[in-house]
Amino acid sequence: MDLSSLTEQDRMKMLQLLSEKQMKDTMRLYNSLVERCFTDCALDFTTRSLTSKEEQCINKCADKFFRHSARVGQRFQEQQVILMQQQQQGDQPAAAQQQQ
Amino acid sequence: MDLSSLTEQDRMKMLQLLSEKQMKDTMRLYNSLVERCFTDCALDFTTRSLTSKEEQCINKCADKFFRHSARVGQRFQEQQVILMQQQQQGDQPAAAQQQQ
Amino acid sequence: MDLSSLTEQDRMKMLQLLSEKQMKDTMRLYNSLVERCFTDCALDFTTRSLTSKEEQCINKCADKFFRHSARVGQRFQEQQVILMQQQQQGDQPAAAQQQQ
Amino acid sequence: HAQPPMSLMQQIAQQQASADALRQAEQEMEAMADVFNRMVDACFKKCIPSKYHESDLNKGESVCVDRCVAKYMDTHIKIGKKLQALGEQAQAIQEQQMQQAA
Amino acid sequence: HAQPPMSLMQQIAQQQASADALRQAEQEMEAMADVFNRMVDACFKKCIPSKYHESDLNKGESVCVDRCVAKYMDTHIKIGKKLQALGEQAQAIQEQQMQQAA
Amino acid sequence: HAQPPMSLMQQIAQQQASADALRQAEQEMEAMADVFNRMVDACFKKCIPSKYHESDLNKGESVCVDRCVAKYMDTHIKIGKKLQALGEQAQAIQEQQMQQAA
Repeated sequence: MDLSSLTEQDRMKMLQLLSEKQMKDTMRLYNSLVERCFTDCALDFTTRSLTSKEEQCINKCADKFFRHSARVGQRFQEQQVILMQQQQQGDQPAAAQQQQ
Repeated sequence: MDLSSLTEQDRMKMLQLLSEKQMKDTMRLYNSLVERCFTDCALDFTTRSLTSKEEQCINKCADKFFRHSARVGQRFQEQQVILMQQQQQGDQPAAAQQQQ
Repeated sequence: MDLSSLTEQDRMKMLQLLSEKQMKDTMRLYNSLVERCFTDCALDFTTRSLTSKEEQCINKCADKFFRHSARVGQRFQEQQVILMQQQQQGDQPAAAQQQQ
Repeated sequence: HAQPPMSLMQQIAQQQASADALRQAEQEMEAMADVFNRMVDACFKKCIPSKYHESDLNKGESVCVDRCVAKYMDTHIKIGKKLQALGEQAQAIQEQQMQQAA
Repeated sequence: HAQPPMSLMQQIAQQQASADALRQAEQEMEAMADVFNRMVDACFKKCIPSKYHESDLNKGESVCVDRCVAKYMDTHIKIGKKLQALGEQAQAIQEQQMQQAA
Repeated sequence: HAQPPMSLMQQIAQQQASADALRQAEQEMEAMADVFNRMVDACFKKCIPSKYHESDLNKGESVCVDRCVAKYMDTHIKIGKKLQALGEQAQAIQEQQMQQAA
């Protein structure tokens, strides 16, 4: 991202945009998490409220997803750093340095 | 939603936005309905036009989805009203009043 | 699309919008292709790099998807032309002229 | 450079019409792209086995794709007519209710 | 028609507040629509067999849909509380770190 | 406070460049988020069985997730190169056609 050409006003807008984007991402995460854990855990439609078994499943599903998502985020960032270093070293093939 | 701070002009914009949003939602519903009913009903690719059996299936699929969607909408609204009442009564746990 | 009422300035904006839309579509195609070919081809998680078998699968998957997408695009355009002609001929039922 | 009021109003109205046409064109583009993308996905699932033995579309796959697009468009049109009929029905009920209320 | 500077500032502030409220309302509308659309999809998958024997929702399907909506909302609330607790936890850690750094 | 025309042009050009950079940054953020979200989904499907026996990622799941991210990024890069080659090929054909037309 080259932001050097931004005016002061657009720099402010950028920050606002970022926070809106973050808000939206959180919403999306929230809604997709609900959909996923509901789909995997709510299996009994003979009752109107969640059974304790379903509730436990939902709790574990959400916890596991948070941890999964955080781990993917960490690995993703590490890979980004490696990729940037490779690009600075003059575009060597990405695969070569990633073995095992 | 707190819209009390809206200027007259933005109130107009809000209405336009709402109608655009509605338009977009209708488009999304339309397109997702086509995808769903096509996927579930179009099963024979030895012909180029829909067989009468496929066509019947698509009709029922669309009808059923409309009715399903309307029912979910009703229940959703009812739940929203209950949730708001609970919030006004000072944030009692949501689950407690929803049993069976 | 009726663009006759566009001002010169909005005509320019339209072109910019189109190019941004194209950019976005390319990104979406790219990302969805990666997701699809990864899901179908990466099956072995005992290694950290893609096996040669997985890599071959990914190459074929991407090629096949491009060709598929291009073919759907061609057929889609042809159908659009037929539909427009039918509309100009006074809204005859679409199915009638599409048999086999 | 003084602008008579009427001409200014016209100018504003013209700019508004232009902005509206721009937004509508934008929406139509998006709707069309959405139809296309869903069709590509649906027909890929219907016609292309996920084994990927070769890079080309083979004869069977190609024929399947052509028929799939035709059937998808047909489904699109059929459901579109259903939606339209439903919209008209809803409007008729609304008008009836407004007449009864008057 | 000369505007004193302070009033102009106020006017700008008011317009900004209005634009912010508009954006927020827009986001809330979208979030709500997203919840609804996902619920419709999830409950369709849970309750409606893809055979489509008839156009109506039959008794069993209708009861299933009602329970599905209730359970979905319950899940929504439960996970919402989890997210909130997590957010507060993250904030507490951040504040602790800032105190240690100071 | 009179602005000479050239300076005004420059100012407009600068604002345009800034708005363009803003839009581009916005698009890049969205593209990155899209990659990440799809990766999270794909690796969840590959590595996490939907039984949810415990809240933690167990050893096997953790190792799988690490490898999954590495393979996903690899796939991303490989297909990116393919797309780039295809784009260059399309451009070459276009240029060839324009030369023939001239």
